[in-house]
Amino acid sequence: MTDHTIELSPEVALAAYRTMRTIREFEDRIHLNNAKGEIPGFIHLSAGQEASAVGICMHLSEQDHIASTHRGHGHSLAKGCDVVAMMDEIYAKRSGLCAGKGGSMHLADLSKGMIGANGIVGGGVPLAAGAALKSKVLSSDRVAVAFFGDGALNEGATMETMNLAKVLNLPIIFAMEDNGYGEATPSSWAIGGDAPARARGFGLATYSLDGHDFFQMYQTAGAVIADVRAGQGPAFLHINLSRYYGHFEGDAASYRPQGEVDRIRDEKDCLMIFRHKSVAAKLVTAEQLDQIDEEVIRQLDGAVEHARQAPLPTAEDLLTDVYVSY
Amino acid sequence: MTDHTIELSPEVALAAYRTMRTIREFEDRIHLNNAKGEIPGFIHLSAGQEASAVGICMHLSEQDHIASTHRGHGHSLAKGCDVVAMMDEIYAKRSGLCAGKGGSMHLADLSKGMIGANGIVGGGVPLAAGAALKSKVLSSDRVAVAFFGDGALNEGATMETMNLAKVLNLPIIFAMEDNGYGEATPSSWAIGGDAPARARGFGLATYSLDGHDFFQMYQTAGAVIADVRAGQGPAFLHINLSRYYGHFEGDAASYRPQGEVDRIRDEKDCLMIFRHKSVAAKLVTAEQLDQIDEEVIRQLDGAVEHARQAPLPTAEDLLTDVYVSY
Amino acid sequence: MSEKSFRQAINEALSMEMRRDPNVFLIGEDIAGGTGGDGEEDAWGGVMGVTKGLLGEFGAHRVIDTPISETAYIGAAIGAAATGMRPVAELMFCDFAGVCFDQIMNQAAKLRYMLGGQAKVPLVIRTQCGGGFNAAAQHSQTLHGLFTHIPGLKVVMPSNPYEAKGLLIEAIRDDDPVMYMEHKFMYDDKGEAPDESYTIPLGEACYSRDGEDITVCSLGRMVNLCNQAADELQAENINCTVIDLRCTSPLDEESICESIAETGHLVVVDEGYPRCGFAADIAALAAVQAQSALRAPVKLVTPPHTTIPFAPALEELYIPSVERIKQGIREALGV
Amino acid sequence: MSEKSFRQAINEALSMEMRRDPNVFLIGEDIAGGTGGDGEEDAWGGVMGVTKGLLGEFGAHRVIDTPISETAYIGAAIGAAATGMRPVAELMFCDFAGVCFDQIMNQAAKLRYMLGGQAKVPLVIRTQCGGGFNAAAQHSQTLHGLFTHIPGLKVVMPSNPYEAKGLLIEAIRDDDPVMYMEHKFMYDDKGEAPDESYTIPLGEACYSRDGEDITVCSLGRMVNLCNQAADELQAENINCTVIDLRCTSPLDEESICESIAETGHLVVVDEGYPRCGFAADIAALAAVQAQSALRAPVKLVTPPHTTIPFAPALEELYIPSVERIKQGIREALGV
Ligand SMILES: Cc1ncc(C[n+]2csc(CCOP(=O)(O)OP(=O)(O)O)c2C)c(N)n1
Ligand SMILES: Cc1ncc(C[n+]2csc(CCOP(=O)(O)OP(=O)(O)O)c2C)c(N)n1
Ligand SMILES: [Mg+2]
Ligand SMILES: [Mg+2]
Repeated sequence: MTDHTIELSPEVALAAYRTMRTIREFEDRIHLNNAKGEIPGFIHLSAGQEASAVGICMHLSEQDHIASTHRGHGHSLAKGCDVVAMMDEIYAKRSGLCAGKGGSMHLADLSKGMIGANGIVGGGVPLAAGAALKSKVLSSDRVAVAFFGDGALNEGATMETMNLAKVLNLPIIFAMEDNGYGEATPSSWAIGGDAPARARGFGLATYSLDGHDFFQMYQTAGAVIADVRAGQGPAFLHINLSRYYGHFEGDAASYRPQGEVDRIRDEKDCLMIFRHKSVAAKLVTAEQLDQIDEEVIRQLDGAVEHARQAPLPTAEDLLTDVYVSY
Repeated sequence: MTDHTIELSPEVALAAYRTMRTIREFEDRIHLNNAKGEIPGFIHLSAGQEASAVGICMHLSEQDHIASTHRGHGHSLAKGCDVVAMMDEIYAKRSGLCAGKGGSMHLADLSKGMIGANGIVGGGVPLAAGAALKSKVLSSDRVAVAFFGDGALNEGATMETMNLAKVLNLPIIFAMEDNGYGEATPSSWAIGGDAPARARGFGLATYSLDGHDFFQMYQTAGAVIADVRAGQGPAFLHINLSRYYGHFEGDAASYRPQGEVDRIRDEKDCLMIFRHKSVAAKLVTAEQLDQIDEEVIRQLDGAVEHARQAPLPTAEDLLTDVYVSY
Repeated sequence: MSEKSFRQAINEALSMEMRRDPNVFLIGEDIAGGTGGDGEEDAWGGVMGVTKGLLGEFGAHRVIDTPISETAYIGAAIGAAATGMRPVAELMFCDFAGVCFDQIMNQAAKLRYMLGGQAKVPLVIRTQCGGGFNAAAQHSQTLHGLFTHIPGLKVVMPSNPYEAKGLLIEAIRDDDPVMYMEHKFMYDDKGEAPDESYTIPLGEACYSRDGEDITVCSLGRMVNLCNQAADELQAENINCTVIDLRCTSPLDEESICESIAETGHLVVVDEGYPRCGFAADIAALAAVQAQSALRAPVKLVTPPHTTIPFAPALEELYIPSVERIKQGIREALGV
Repeated sequence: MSEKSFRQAINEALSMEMRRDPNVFLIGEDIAGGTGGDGEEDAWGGVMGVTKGLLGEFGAHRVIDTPISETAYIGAAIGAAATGMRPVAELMFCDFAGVCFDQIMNQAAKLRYMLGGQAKVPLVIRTQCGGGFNAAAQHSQTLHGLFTHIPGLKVVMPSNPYEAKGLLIEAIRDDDPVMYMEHKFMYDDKGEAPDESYTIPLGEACYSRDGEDITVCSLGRMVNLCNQAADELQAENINCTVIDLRCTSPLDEESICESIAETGHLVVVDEGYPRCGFAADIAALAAVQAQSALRAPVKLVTPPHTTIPFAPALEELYIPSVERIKQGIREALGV
């Protein structure tokens, strides 16, 4: 494996670390505060998966679109959604990113090119193809990324879209985040054949990536996105990574072998690997990273406090925004 | 390519020819009589594709199941459905195979293991998996065959089922009949990657076949079905063949290059190839085949006449068989 | 103004809007037909020839054939709409809503609300409905009831070429997702319609005929049968108001209730399934908002709670006919 | 007889029928949970723990986990049913009907009719419905309206553990496809139910309470809210008949109409969408079959024609509450 560390500027590296760290802190807070009963609804945390979201989204502008999944906090943050507005949303407040109407599973900010988390497995994949289709119809150089999980690979929506994208030569990247499980079911069991072979069977340019390593993610995603942007057709990234918490908050994850998560946290944590590699390569200093850690903690303190205090939606809100006009 | 002719007994060969010839005559009659305005509804003819249906179904018993498509006459006949009852059905008569309620697109005879033609592209594929699932749950050695077209390969239903079958190790054969077109659209364009690669991507044992050649179809299908029956897991057949008539009756098929069908009829017709090979190998005589031709013509004369005379469904029939009990 | 077929009216609406707005594009299966092949291009223009000729004028970038993958391309149309385009997707038969219903029900319809009003989804899904072609259970349904059920969708069903053109142009310009349902039996129907562009607002019914004895509500192809029934009933001294609702959602509740207030009698004629269907929806409206005006039970003329049969002999009995409509009106009036 | 939770009642029905009939099997996503992995087997027993323990007794051949492919495994269940099995498929949330609606609407529901009565499809699809968990727009729907619309389907919605067990056993033995809808808010509800096997016929409503002033119809979780409302309204001297319909299809029209004949007033309470929904269906029944008995407008207590919001503050307003039901009853009575 080549060393990807060196091709990055310190500024980019620090920005990447900050976003990854923000996601981690965001998820950890929600985990804690959900346990305290502060947070309503179904919550799926992406802690552990940060390097994928950030390594990909750093190559996108606000005019490039992504579609996400039920596990969408990390993608949203990586695509530039506002931390405070996101927290407000998850706390079901009127000032939330979606005015309190969507919650964790429907986070979105179209002005940032984030089409949405999605409660339907595979449901966001065709939507991302739609953004790519826009780019094709208007002959622009915008690209779209469809994030989805290993479980979602087996949904018709995902597979149909892989084919459609190939046939129409859409500028889309299929970013399959294989965290080893779809709910309680291992991806190694649920995927017939294997994911890269399947993607290649659709004629997609296919890459396998270690999603624990930001530098590999960043470098490869950058090259792939540049190809797709240049009109070379859709691509597929098979990203191996790990989730730390249960499938949803409340899941004891007893279907995982004992110690699995601890081992991954110890050996493969993406923040830890980032720190080791970037400091060892003298790209950044440990102090710089420590400082970011502290800033992020303060930022999240503020976001949680804001979310707690923010006003609730009101009765009128119930009926608005079903239609533009009716 | 090995010569498959010799491994067949004359009895089997004659039976195969009779069924293929019956399908052809059946389709030609419907083509003619539909043009005369005798036949209601949407009609899709499979003339040209006979060798696939027969080469596969000859290896199945009545306890093995098949599911078919909108283009289902050939599969139905090959699976043992009654010619007269089928014709009655297509003529919308009460004595029809489905009491006049289904028509060409919904032909079925469960007592023969024929689950049904289907008006929904890809819709029958999961149903065939259901028959295979029954076999698995009951630990029997029954198999199921899902017939579907090249167009149907791109439906989520088909692809999900390919994966499910692999994961659950279902005794099912995916028989993809690639006649080059899904409606007006070439399969070479509509399938990203190619069909065998896609099937292999799901981990399916995959075979490419020339569906114009009965002997190849018969031999390979026999071996594959035996494997599946023995519990070796699902298989995929990519069958290249040709349809002679339009997508539906009424389609002028101007999307096909001029002369394409004539060339295929002249060079690759499955009945013609059968005759050449089987007579050349002295498996059967030309006279035997001629006699079958005549018998089939008489049989179809009778079937059409029966269908013309048969009584219509009556008002009470409208409301029956929605439910078993209600 | 000139005589046009229903098919032509739709084709005109599409081409006019495509000329006017570069963000409008078409996507569907064989809406050109022949893409990627060696034969004729634009060989079909859709299975009913409705989009024929548009490929020539607008090119393959805006008249987009797809593989047979409704979830993917309807979903892509939704995504394109949410990011600023105005796609018109063709779902060949509304029966195929089954294979892409998640995208219609859970994505297109809900996106705006879930996103707290950030998104709009200016998408039109053109789709065929209706029986009469002996196309059997999976190609003959009229599923406006399903679509009307889902908050977030608008549902349009024109009854003639004039409405077809004006409602489609309006639907394309509308900022919400619209299910636009074309009755497959009507494509060759002729009628007068302006040659220039015009719109008919969504949610405004039209009084197709005025009469003081009874209110007959319907939409789409059934309106024409209702008018014929009303014609014939004049000989029996029965004078009907026939309301062409044009849209099921938004629904012109006011016109319905006003008319009931005048006539005191309501018949609803609809080709959809009866249970939790559109006819029941209108009957419920009457029971809730106009009960005091009703002088007799509401009468629904719909198919039975039955799958659609293939045989012409049965399908004729299945679909509401002029005769059954007349009978329904007589029963509602107790004559 | 013993006290059971709603969850237990369902689990018992499943295990009893599986013991009784080797053709009964279960299929769905994580209905065991952990299949093919290195951790605990049967780790979930379904996302709500309803099928927990069945893997142990019946084995992986009859408690079948699947990939996330609803069309494939629901379709496979249909195919298995058509060829002689009695599958019980779990569709985790009824909202996911969108991704497999073709198999439900065009295959399961229509197979028997299209095949002229040759086939039967003795399939049960167990699925969760309902709000109250702040699970937002795509995990909170109550889509019995959609299913009721489709001829060929039966639709069951139990309101307590006793009904849950008896109706599920009946549904499994029934020869038609049944949508069995479990309200996700009720799994921990407790109630008395026999320990042995018993059945409750489909299509028979039950009078949950008798009162002469007004008929209140509902089913599923809403029945309990209606009863509470009725309790509280006694203090205002309002006596309600509360009808627990149990099934939407077949529907016990007779009980509804009889009760309306006695009370002259109808309120329908339902958690589904209002347009072309189940409440409208019952109101239509009243307008068509019981209009002369109605002494006042029918009142529907349903959510608004609106996508389901996430925020608890909004969802509380969205779902019919005891307060809104009481208000609806008062309005229907003009008090
Ligand atoms: C169509 C559909 N089926 C099932 C579910 C329930 N569900 C939610 S998340 C999930 C697992 C998804 O697995 P994967 O795609 O690997 O994503 P991950 O949760 O691992 O991020 C399932 C089955 C759903 N939301 N939508
Ligand atoms: C879900 C669905 N989409 C579209 C159609 C319309 N349709 C009927 S047949 C057909 C083409 C199918 O092509 P293929 O699978 O190659 O089968 P062939 O007609 O060539 O036998 C299409 C698009 C349909 N019946 N169902
Ligand atoms: Mg996963
Ligand atoms: Mg084909």
